[in-house]
Amino acid sequence: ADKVTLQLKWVTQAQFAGYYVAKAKGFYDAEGLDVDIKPGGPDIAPEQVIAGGGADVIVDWMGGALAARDKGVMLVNIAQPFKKAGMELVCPKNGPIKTEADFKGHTLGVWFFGNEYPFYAWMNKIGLKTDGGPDGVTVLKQSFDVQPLIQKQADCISVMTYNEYGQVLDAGYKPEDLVVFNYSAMGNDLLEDGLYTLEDKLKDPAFEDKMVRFVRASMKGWKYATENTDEAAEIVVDAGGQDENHQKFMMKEVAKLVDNADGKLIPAAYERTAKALLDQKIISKEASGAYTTAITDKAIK
Amino acid sequence: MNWLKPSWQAVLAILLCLIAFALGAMTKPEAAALAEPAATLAYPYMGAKGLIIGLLLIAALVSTLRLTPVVEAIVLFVGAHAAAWLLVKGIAGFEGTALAPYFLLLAAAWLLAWHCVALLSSLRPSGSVARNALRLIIPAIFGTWILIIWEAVTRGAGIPFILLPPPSAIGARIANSLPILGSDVRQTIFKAVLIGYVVGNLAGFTVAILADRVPFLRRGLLPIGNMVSALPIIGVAPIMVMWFGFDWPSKAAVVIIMTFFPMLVNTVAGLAASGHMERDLMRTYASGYWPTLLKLRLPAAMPFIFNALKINSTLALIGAIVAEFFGTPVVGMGFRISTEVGRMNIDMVWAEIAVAALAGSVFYGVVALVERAVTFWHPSVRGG
Amino acid sequence: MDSFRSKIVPVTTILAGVVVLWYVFAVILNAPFQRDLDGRANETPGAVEFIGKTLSQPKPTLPAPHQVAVNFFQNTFLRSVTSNRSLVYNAWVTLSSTLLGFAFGTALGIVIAVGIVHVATLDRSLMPWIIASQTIPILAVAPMIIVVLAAIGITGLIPKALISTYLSFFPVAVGMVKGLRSPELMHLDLMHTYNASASQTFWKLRVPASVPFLFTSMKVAVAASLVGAIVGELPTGAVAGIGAKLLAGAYYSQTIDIWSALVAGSVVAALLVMVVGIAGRLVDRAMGGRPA
Amino acid sequence: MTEKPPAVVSASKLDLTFQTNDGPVQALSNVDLTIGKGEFVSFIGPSGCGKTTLLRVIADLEKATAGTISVNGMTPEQAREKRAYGYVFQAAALFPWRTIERNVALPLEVMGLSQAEQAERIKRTMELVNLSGFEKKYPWQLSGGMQQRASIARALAFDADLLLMDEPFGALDEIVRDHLNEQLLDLWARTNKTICFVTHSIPEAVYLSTRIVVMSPRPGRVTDIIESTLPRERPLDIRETPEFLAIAARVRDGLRAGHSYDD
Amino acid sequence: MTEKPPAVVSASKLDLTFQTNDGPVQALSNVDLTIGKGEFVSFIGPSGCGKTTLLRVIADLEKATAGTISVNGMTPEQAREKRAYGYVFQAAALFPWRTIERNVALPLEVMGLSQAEQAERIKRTMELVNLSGFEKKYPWQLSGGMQQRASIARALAFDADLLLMDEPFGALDEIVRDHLNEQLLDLWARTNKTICFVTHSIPEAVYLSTRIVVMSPRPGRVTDIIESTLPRERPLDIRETPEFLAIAARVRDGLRAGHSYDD
Ligand SMILES: Nc1ncnc2c1ncn2[C@@H]1O[C@H](COP(=O)(O)OP(=O)(O)OP(=O)(O)O)[C@@H](O)[C@H]1O
Ligand SMILES: Nc1ncnc2c1ncn2[C@@H]1O[C@H](COP(=O)(O)OP(=O)(O)OP(=O)(O)O)[C@@H](O)[C@H]1O
Ligand SMILES: [Mg+2]
Ligand SMILES: [Mg+2]
Repeated sequence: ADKVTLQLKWVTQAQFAGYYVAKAKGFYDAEGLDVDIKPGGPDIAPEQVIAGGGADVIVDWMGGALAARDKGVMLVNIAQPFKKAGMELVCPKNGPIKTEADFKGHTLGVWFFGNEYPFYAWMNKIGLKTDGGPDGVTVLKQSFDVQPLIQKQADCISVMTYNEYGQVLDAGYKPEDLVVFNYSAMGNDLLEDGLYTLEDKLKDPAFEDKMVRFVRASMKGWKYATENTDEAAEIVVDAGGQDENHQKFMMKEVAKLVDNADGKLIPAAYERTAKALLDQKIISKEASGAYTTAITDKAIK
Repeated sequence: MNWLKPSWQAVLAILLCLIAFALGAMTKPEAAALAEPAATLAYPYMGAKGLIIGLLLIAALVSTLRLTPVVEAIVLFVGAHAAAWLLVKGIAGFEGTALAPYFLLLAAAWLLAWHCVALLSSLRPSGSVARNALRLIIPAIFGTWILIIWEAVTRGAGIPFILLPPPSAIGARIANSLPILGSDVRQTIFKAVLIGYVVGNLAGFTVAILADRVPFLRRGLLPIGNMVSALPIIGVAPIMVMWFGFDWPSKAAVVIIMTFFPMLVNTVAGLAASGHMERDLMRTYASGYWPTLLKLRLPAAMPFIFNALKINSTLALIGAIVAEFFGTPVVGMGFRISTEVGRMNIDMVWAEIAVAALAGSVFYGVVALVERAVTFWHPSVRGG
Repeated sequence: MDSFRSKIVPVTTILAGVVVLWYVFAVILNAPFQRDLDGRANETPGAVEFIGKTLSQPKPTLPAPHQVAVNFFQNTFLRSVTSNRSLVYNAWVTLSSTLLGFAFGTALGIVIAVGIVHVATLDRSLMPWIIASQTIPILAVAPMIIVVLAAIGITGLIPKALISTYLSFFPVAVGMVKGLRSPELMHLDLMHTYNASASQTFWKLRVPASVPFLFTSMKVAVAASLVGAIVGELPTGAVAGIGAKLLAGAYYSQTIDIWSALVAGSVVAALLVMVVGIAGRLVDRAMGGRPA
Repeated sequence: MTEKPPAVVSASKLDLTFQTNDGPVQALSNVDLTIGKGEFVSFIGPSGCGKTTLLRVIADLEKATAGTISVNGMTPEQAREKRAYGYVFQAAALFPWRTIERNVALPLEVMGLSQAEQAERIKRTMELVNLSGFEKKYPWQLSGGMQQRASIARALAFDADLLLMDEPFGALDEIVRDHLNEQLLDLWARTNKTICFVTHSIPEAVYLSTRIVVMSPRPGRVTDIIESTLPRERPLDIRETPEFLAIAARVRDGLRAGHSYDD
Repeated sequence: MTEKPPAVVSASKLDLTFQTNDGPVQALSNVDLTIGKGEFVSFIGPSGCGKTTLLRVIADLEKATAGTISVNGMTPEQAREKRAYGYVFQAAALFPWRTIERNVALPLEVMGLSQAEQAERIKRTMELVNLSGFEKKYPWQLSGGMQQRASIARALAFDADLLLMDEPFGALDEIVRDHLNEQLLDLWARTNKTICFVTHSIPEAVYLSTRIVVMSPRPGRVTDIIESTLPRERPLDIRETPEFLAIAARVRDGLRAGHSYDD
C-alpha cells in the first residue's frame, strides 16, 4: 500500500473524525493507502511539519496556509471538508455586551496561533481599534479553555461551536444565558479545516493520484461520520480522544460544518480569507494558486 | 624542521580545501554550467572560488610556521573570516544549491577559526585592558561562528524559512521591530521575571532557613518542597492565570514556583557546608542560632546559593516566557513567540529568542560578577 | 528506616495543614461561580449547602482535595495499569523519558563542566553560549526540535528525552564547574608536587571534592528533567504521559483531572528527588563523611 | 601547698569512646581531675593520647560517655552558654572570608560589644601577638605561624576567665614563643585567669604551669600530676635552675613511661 | 669542609613579591643558596619570614618574581615533572574522603605502582610513623599529631631523592619527635637523599642538619648559613656535647638578630 502521513492541527478529537473513521472503517485500505495520522497539539505548527518533510498532507486553516505560502512553503488546498466556520464569540447575557455596538471598552478573549485573523478582520470591518484604548477593545490572548468567561476575566470569549461552546454549557450556562456572534452567520468566516499539500509534490502524477485516493477515502469517512455521529465519536475515543460524551457532542456539531461532505472549496470564502489576510498584512502580496479543485473534481464525481 | 609547528586543525583544513578543489563544482548551477560549457550560465563563485581556497590555504600554511601566537592568530582570524564572508556572500540568490565543496570549505574555515580561538585563549597578557579584551573577543569569535555556520548552512542547504531562518533575516527583523521587542521585554522581563525571581529566590531561601531552624519543619517541609519542584509550568501556568489574572502577576507566580526549588535545595546543601571546627568555634562563643547563621553558615553557603541564583536566572526567563503561552494580554515575549509561530513569522520568533538569550546572558553575567565579589575567598574564585 | 519513621509525623502534620488551607481556598475561589450559577437558577442556598456545593462542582476553579483524591485514587488504582487513562501508565510514560533525559543531561552536564574546567578555550568561549542556550524558551523550540528529529526519522522516546536533557544539563554543568573547582588550593598543590596528570587530579581530587555540588545539582536536574519530559509530550501529539493528561484536562477544563495529574507529577518528582538524595547520602557515607 | 581554691573544672571517672567504622576507639578512660581557680594547668602526653579530647569535653564540644564533669560548678553546657571560656584550637580555624582583623572581631561581634570596644581589643591583642600591620590581610595571605597567632589573638580578645589552649605555640619559633610565653604568664598573673594548656614542649609546660598533667595513650589516662614548686614570678632564666630541670626530668620520665615504643 | 657535591638546588638573587588587596608583600628578597647532593639543610627563622615560600619556589608551587633557580640542574618545573621531590606541607592536607591508608597510597597511585608494592610501602611507612592500627580511619578521626604523621608517611612513601619538609614535627611530642628525628637521620644516611627541612626547634635543626640557613623577615632574607661540624653519625646524646651547644648558640644568636622585637 502507498504510505501517506497526515498531520492534524490539534489533538485527537471528533474535529478530525472523518480521517479516523476512514482509517478504522478500512476506506483507506480500500484505496490502497496506508495512512499514518499524527495528532497535533498546542504550538505544533503543521506547516512546519510538512516543510520539514514530516508529513504528506496536513489539516490546516486557510490563514495559516496562506501565511506559510507567503514565506515560501508552497501549500495548496486540495480539499475543504469544513464548509462553514465553527468559530464564534460568546458573551454571558447578564454581562455588558448584547450587540456589536457594546464592544467598545470591553475585554474580549481571542485565540492566537493563526486563529485570530477572523476576529481582527471583523473588528476591522466594524471599525474598532484593538489596542486596549477606551474607544477600542482590549484583547486577551485566551488559552484553550473557557476559564476567562467563568472567571469574568473577559466579557466575551472565543469558542468553537463543536468544542468550547459545549464546555460553556457544561459549566452551567444555558444557551438562553448567552449572546452568540457566529462568524459564519455574520458572513465573516474564514476557511477552517482543509487539507493541504506541497505544490511541488503535487506535480508528480503518482503523488497526485495518491492524493485523489486519499481525499476520496477521507470524504467517505466524513460522510460516514456525519451520518453515524455516535459511532464516529467512539472511534475517535478509541484512537485516543478524551471524554466520550464530549466527543459525541463535538461530532454532532462538526457534522453541521461538514455539510454534504464533497470536500469542495467555495471560492468566495477563499477570496474573503485572502483579502482579510492581506488587509491585516499577514501576507505581503496577493495570494494566488493556493488551491486546486483538480483533486476533488477527480475524487468526487 | 623546528620552524614548522603544524596544528591538527590547519592540516585538516588544508586537506579539506584540497578535497573541495578536487570535487569541483560548488553549486548546482556551476555543475550545470560545467556540464554544458557552451552555454554561458551565470553561477555563483565564478571568480571567488579560487580566492576562497587560496585564502584558506595561505592562512593554514602560514599558521604552521613558528610565529608568535598573536601574529598567527591574526593571520588565521583574517583568513577564516574573509573566506567565510565570501562563501556566505556568494550563495546569495542561489540558496539551496550548494554542493559538498561548499560545506567542506566552510568546515575548513571553521577549523582555522577554532585554532585561532585556541591560540587566543592560551595567551596570558599582562595588561588588564588586553586581558579584558580577550575575555570578550574569545566568546565573540565562538558566537560569530555559530552564526556563520547557521547562516551558511540554512542558505546553502536551502532550509525552509519557516523551519529555521538565517541569522541575517533575524537580525534584520530585530532592527525593524525594536519598539515591539522593547515593549515585550518590558512586560516579560521587567515585570514578570524580575519580580518572580526575587520573590521566588527569597521564598526558597526562607523556607530553607525555616527548615533548618525548626527540625520539625525540616522533616515536614523538605519532602513537600521536593514536590513543588516538578509542578510543570504547563500544568501550573493555566492555574496561575485562573488565580492571578492574565496579566504579569500570574507569570511572576509561575516564575516563583520555578525558582523556588533550586534555591531551596542549594541553600539546604550550603547550610551543611561549613566546617566542623568552625562550627565548634562558634559553639565555644555560645553563639546563638542567628549569629552562627549570619557569620559562619551563610558565608560558607554562598557558593551554593549563587549556584541557585545562576540556574534560576535562566529558569526564570524560560518560566515567564512559557507561562505567556497560556493566556496573556497581547504583549510579552512569550505571547509574541506563540502568535508569530502561528503567522509563520519564524524570524520574529527567533528575534524574540535572541533578545531572551541576550537578556538572560546579561542577567547571568551580573549574578556571576556579584558571585565573584561575594565569594572571593572560595578556591574556585581564587583560582583552582 | 528510622529516619523514615521520624519523618512521618511532621510530614503528615504539614500535609494536614496544607489540606485545610486548600479547602479554605477552594471555597473562596469557587464561590463566585457558584453564586453566579445559583443566581441564574434563582436559588438561595444556606451557608452549609453553599459550601457543600462549592466543594462539589464538576469543573471547579480549584478542586477540593477530596475531589482530587477520589480522581487520583480511581485513576491510579482502579484502572488497569496498561490503560491510557491510568495515572500509573501515564506516570510511567513520563518517567521513562525523564530518566533517559536525566541520564543524558547529567552526563552532558558533567562532560561540559569537565571541558570548561580543563580546556581554557572552552572556559572562555563555551560558557556564555551555554547560558544563552538556556534562555531560549524550550516550549518555543521544542516543536521545531521534534519536527526536525521526526524528519530524520527519530520519534518516540528520544525527542522527549532530548528536551529533558536540554533542561537538565545546565544545572549539572553550572554546579559541577563550581564543584570541580572547589578543592582546597593546598590539595591541588599536593597533586601538583606529584606531577599528577590532569586526569589523575580529576579523579582523585576534583571529583570527590565536587560530590556535594554534584548531588545538589542532580536534585535540581532531575526535577528539571521531569518538567522537560512533560513539556516534550505536548508537541509529540500528547498521546500519553502526565503532560498529555494535563493538556487534555486543560483543553476540556477538567480541573480535577489537571490537579490529579499535577499531584501525580509531584509525587513522581518528590520520589525522584528523594532517590537522588538517598544516593547522595550513601555516597557521602562511603566517602567517610563525618556525621553533622 | 596552699589551700585549694574553688574548683573551676572538676571531672571524675570520665570515659569517652568514639564509635568509628572499624570499631570503637577509647579516647579517655577513667580521668579524674580538679582544676582550681587561677591555676595554670598544662597537659602533656604523646600524640593521640586524648589531650584535645579532654579539652573538648571541658568545652562541651564532646560528651563524655561516662563519668561526671562540672565547669564553674555547672555542667559544661551551661558554662559554655555563659561564655565561661575561650578556646584556641589546634588548627587556626580562621574564616577565609574575613580579614584577620574581622576574624579577631568575630567573638566580640557575637558578644555584641560596641565598635569602639571592639577596635580597642583588636588593636591590643593584635599587638600582643605581633601581627600589627596584617589587620587587612586574608588568612590565606599569612604564613602558618601568623595564622596561629591570629587565632590566639581571637581567643584572647574574647577575654573569658577560663582559657583552653590546644598547642597554641606549636608553629612558632623559639623567640616568638618565649615572648608569648612571657606575655601569657603576665596576663595570667594580672587577671587571675584559669588556663588549661596543651603543649608538647616539656620546658614550656614546666615554665608556665602550676600543675602538669601527664597523659598516656590508648586509652587516654592521666598517669601523673606534677605540682610545680616554682614561684609564681618566673623570669625566663628560671629555666636554667636545678629546680626547673628536676621538674622537667620528672615530666620527661612520666612521658616516656606512658610511651608505646621503647627503643 | 669537604669537596662540594653537585648542586641539587641552586638559587641566586631570588625575589618574590605577593600582590595583595592592600599592597605588595615582599616575601623573599635576594636569596642566594646552593644545596648539594646528600645535604641536610634546615631553614630556621621567625614566623612569616618566608621559609614556606622558599620551599614552594623550589617545589615549583610559586614562581619567583626575579632571580634564577634550578633543581637538579633543571628548572623547578621540569624537576617537578620528573617527580624529583617529596613535599610535606605545613598542614597535613589529607583528603577527607580517603582513609589514612588510602591517603598514603595517593602518590603511589599517581605513580602507578602495583598493588603489592603499594601495600608494602604503606605498611612500612605507617610503621615508621607509628600509625599501625589506624589504616582504616578517616582523617577527622585522628588527633592533630597523628594527621601530621600520616602526611609524613605519605611523603616518605613517595620516596623521591629530594625531600622538602615544612615543619613536619611541629605537632609532635618530644619522645615521638626524637624517635622520628632518628628515623629520618637513618633514612638520610642510608639513602643519601637531599633534605630541606623547616623547623622552629633549634636543637632539632642542629641535631639533624649538615647546614642551617637562618632567615629574617620582611622581606625574607638569608642572614646566616651555618655549616655543622658534627659528624654524620649522631646518637641522640650528641645533643649534650659542647660542640652541639656551641652551634645551637650561634643559631640562636642569628635568629635573635633577625627578630623584630628586642625585649
Ligand atoms: N598567598 C599569599 N599572598 C600574600 N602574601 C603571602 C602569601 N603567602 C605568604 N604571604 C606572605 O609572605 C610572607 C612569608 O610567608 P611564609 O609562609 O613563607 O612564612 P614562613 O616563614 O613559612 O612562616 P611560618 O613559620 O609562620 O610558617 C608572610 O608575610 C606572608 O604574609
Ligand atoms: N571524632 C573522632 N572520631 C573517632 N576517633 C577520634 C575522634 N577524635 C579523636 N579520635 C581519637 O581519639 C584519640 C585521641 O585524640 P586526641 O585528638 O584527643 O589526641 P591528642 O592528645 O590531642 O593528640 P595530638 O597531640 O596529636 O593532638 C585518637 O586516637 C584519635 O584517633
Ligand atoms: Mg590534639
Ligand atoms: Mg610556613
